[in-house]
Amino acid sequence: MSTKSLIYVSFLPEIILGAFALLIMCVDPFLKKREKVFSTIISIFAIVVAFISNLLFLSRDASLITFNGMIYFDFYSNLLRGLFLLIGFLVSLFAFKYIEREDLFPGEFSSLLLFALIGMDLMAISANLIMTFIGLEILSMSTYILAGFKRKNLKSNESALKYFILGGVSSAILLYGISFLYGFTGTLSYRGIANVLSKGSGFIGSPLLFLGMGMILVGFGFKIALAPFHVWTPDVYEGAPTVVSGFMSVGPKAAGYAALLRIVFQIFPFTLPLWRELFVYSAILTMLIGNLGAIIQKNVKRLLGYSSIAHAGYMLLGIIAADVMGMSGIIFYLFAYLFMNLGAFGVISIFEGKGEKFVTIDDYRGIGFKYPQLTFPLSIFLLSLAGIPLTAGFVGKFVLFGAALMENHMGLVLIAILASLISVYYYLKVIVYMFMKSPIIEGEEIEVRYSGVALFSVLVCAFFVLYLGLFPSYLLNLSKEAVVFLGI
Amino acid sequence: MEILIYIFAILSVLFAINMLIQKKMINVALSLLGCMVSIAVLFIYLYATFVGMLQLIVYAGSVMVLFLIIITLLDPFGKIKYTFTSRLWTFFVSIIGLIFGLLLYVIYGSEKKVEAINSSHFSIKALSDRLFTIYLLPFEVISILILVGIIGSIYFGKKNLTDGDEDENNA
Amino acid sequence: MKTLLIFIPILPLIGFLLNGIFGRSFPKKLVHRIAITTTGISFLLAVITFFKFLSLDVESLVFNYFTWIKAGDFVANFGFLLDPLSMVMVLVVTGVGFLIHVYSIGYMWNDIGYNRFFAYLNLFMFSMLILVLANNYLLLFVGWEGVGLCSYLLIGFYFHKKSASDAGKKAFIVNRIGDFGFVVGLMLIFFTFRTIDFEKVFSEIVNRGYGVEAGWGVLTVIGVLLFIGATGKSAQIPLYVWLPDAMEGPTPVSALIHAATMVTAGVYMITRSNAIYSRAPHALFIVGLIGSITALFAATIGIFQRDIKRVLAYSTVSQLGYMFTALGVLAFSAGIFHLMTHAFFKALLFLGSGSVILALHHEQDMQNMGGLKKYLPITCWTMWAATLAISGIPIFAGFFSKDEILWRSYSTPVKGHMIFYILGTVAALITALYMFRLMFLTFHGKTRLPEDKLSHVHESPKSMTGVLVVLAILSTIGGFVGMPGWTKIPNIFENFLEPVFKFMPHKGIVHAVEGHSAGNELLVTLVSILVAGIGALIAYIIYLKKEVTPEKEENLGLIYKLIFNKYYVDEIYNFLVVQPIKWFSTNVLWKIVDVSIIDGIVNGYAYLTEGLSVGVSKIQNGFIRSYVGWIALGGIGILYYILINFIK
Amino acid sequence: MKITPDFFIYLSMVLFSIGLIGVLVRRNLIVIFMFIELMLNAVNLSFIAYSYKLGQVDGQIYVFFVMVLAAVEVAVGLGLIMLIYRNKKSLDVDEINIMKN
Repeated sequence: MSTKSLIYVSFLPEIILGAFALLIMCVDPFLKKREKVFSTIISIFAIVVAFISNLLFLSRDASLITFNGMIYFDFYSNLLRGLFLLIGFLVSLFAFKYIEREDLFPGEFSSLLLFALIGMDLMAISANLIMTFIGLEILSMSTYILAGFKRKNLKSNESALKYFILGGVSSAILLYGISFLYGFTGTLSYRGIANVLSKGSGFIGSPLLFLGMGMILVGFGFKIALAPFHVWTPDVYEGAPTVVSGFMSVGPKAAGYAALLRIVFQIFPFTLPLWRELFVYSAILTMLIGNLGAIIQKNVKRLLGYSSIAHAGYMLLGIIAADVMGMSGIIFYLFAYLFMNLGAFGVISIFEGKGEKFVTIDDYRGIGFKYPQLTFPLSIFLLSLAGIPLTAGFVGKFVLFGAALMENHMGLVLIAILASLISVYYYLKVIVYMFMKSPIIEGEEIEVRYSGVALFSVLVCAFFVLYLGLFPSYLLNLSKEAVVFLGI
Repeated sequence: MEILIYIFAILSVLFAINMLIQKKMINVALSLLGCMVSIAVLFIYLYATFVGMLQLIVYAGSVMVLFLIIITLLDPFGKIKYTFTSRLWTFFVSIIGLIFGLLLYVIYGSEKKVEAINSSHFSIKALSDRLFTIYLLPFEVISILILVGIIGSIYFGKKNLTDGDEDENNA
Repeated sequence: MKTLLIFIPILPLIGFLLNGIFGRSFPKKLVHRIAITTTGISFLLAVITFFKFLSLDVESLVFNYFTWIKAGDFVANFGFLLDPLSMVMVLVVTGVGFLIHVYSIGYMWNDIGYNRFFAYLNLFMFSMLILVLANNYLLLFVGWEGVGLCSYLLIGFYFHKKSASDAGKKAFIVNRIGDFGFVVGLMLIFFTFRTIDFEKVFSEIVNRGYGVEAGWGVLTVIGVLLFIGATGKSAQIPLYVWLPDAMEGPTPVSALIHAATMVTAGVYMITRSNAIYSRAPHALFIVGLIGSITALFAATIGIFQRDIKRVLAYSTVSQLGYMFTALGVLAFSAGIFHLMTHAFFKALLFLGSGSVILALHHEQDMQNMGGLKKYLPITCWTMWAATLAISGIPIFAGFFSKDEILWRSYSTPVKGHMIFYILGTVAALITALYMFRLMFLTFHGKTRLPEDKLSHVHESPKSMTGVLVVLAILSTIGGFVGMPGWTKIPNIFENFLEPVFKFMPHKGIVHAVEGHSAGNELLVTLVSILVAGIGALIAYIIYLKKEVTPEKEENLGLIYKLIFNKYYVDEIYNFLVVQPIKWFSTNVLWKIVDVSIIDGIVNGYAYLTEGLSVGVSKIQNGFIRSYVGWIALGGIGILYYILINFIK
Repeated sequence: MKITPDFFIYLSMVLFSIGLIGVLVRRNLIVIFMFIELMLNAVNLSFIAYSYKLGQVDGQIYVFFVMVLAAVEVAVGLGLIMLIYRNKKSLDVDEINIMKN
């Protein structure tokens, strides 16, 4: 392959996504109300095509930097891109019926989703901080709009506003950090910064560098909801349209981790001890706050919001371990989390009914055996989130905790185990309500309407949760191959 | 010349502080405008002529106009509430102090050396050379951000709030 | 054989899936046919495997089905370990499980959650079989969590009862504490040995030359941590509180899960880890001490309970204590032996009590029973077999296993073995006392049931009594596989289990008994028989001769009334011994220690976490500006942390 | 005598801190957005000052991107504010507080 074509190949999935997003924007205004579904179909098609192109042009053994040093073309990019596309695919499937039920606009939704995917991709593949930042902003901006997608709904408005203001502040802090880093090294390309840092021996004590690093940590900590930058999570998840909450809980988090891994290991491998110490404290806080906060929640979406904070904390253990096992554990966990959390949000989006009426745990009383095709998968998702064996969540947690343990973080692992044991309580509570409580007024269980597409995607998620729980080796191997490119 | 820059620097801070204490939205907006213009002057002094101009056009021109439109649309002269209690004040002043002290320390400790400045490094030609070679991809990609912004502002700003009714050309 | 073995757990899983997903639309007959066929075939397969295993004449077989997790240098296989220990466990689980499935047809017939019940029961079988067949700690943990999960589901089965869901919650919280210990122990094993395969861990211990640890070495810590897990699952002090409450579940569940199988998981796990425990005397001492104290403590609480199932529940806790006592004196095979016989007679006792409860239309208070022998003859006589077995009356199964434990704790020279022996013997007396009390109050004497109710009492259906009879036969003859040493008949059971203990450092201790004379052993046996006889006699005098009913027990005036009676000796005895014990049992042990202190601690944990939860959610006050403040403060905190620690 | 770049960085710090404090203390939504703009402006100043100090033009290009971001943020943000004002008839950020705990 010539260099020139390589440049485009490395960026092909994003080009495809962008082109189809534009196509949707052009086509959508001319569609009649009941033909609007067509936009969603286009977006699903776009994601599938992008996925195929990603598969066709894999870079399994070479790490190239293309586009004048802006983009990494390596297996890590490929794998993470695959993850993001999978997220987009499942979200679109869930959104299919949801948008129709809530009377929203499929055209805007699909194109924003595609743009958000582009932003996520950029975060994972970029080789330059400014590029990463642009990716982050594209993702954030699309998510702000998606969070406020139900325009008449006050909760949705509030959710978007909270996310927007806090996101604006945190990205200003992130940018300020980037500017310090620029001032210190004179470049923003990952490799360039790493070179400068590896040359200068006196950099370790340099305040400017650490200031920049700290501020970058704030920015990414906000995106992946690490304590103490997690405060927005429960409110925003509760208010946003359910499908969007599902997307927010997996998408930006995965992208944030993808970028953070690159940043930590490709820019700052020399300052790992510092990162590690900060991460240890943050991980402890994150896991405890997430799990403790979830215990008394009544709203299922809010509960999952808190739980997503906790999961961000578990994944941090992989970075703290900073070895192949920990890194591949993070990527594995991102996949596992994608299926279990998105699946859970998917089922919630089905159960809540028009106008998101049924979202408290009490509404789940006694529906267990009435809709086994939905409650069984939901139970699987929740058990997996709780880390019960034979599910993907268990394997992921085990690998992450094991990796941290191997690197002698005994106390941290103890806290992590304790936190995840606490978490079983509130996940199981939902299951208990479904299977073991009768509705407050007899016969008042919620009536559920769902489409075949939604059921299909729920079952797909459930299948993968179990599959990854039983046969995780293949994905773990892939993740290992991918993280090798981070130069651990 | 340098005196002028110092004056503008002080002006920008004064405008910023004024933003904190003004009671009317319109006054806050005007202070922001003043602050931005002062900063633009500083940009030009630092050989960032192009960016300084952009600052004037993009910020002072369009962004501020947007703000002003919104303010006039909503409640232009109504007074807005503060939550300045003495406790809050101490809290924020201490935050200011903390940030400031830290940054002061950091910058003070950093290298003082300034590269030999050659103003030709900062020419518009040099800038566009880099922008359209190395930074071509970000330059292209940021258009997506603008696109997202357009979709967002139209979507939120659309008058018709009855979501999903028969209004067909409302993308 | 490899494929044969995998089907043993898979079949119940299939049953669960069928009944769980489609059960609502199935007719009742189909539901139980599915459940029973799957478990029945699984039992048959277990028997076939057993004979094949015997014919192969090997110590153990490992079947790896596939590589489960492989990350870094960590490998966990999905594999089964077939050795005498897991063989015994599989037979007990599938056998007793099958019988209880059959029994449940009759017992649960009129229950609305029929399919749900069988689905859970099958899921439980699956998890338990995974637990006992696993060839590594991680897979064992899979089963461990699985049985716990089914247990909560089944305790809270009658969910419209508040007490039932509370009990489920309590079981859950308590087991979390235990699991914490277990998981940390597991992590520590992984950390120390870089593997979690049983055989690899144990041979690593041997290869690295770990000797018997004098102080608190790594093996001791692992041992203690795993034991914390075991106390949770096997209901030992202080984590036993959930078990008596677990009686809120349907009776067959109490029989299967809370008596015969799941609660023995801890015993199994420690026996499996014998290579670790035999090198960790401190851990072993803790196991034995907790076990023997639990045996006595729970038995004492059991004396004056009025609810028939609660008596049996405390009795289970007490008998589990015996098993741990056995482990504590390195008599692993005796522990497993008692586990097996206990599975027979305790399942029988629970199922028998279930039969009584069903006959009396869900009456569990023994105050309202008595004289039921006439109406429930099969139930009565089968339960007598179990009672004699649990009390340790010769020729019944429990006699051999309990006697073995007492003899070992008398003779094995490990730390504290005499304490264990004395506690165990006293507990044996009390065991006989409360069991005979239960029988007398339920089946003998004058009936305290009103006439109109009495006319409705009739024996349970054939499917239930049949199971009772089978279990009664097992409880009677089940002990002959492990004859005591003085009879000079080889102990088949112990010889069979021998290969399991090949990683122990000192083969000698297991056979330390041989150092003692057969006469000593006979003496210990006689003492335990005598003790059981005394217990039975006391029960006979008080409850049959004097016709003391639970209500009278409650009545303080009882003492004065009895003083005017003619049996002075009895009265003085009653006054000096029975009443203080009763007072101690109900007021101190049950009301203060059990209900207040231990329950209080458990509830305290719950309150603490909820309190913390409220605290955490206070941060989330909904104000955007305060959120910005948190982010700013967090950022400043990070920057200052860096400044202080990293900038020279 | 040229002014040293460090002076501008101090200045940017001051502006950034004022921006952050503005977000914290002001209750009007539009004003809060203005303060976010102020923070971004401070970042720009810092970029330019460093670009001057390093003798590189790259810093100015970054500023260019930041400006686009700022403009987009204002556009979307003001749209959102309009929406909220229409739904809620209020611009007070402390009244936007349905979801908590």
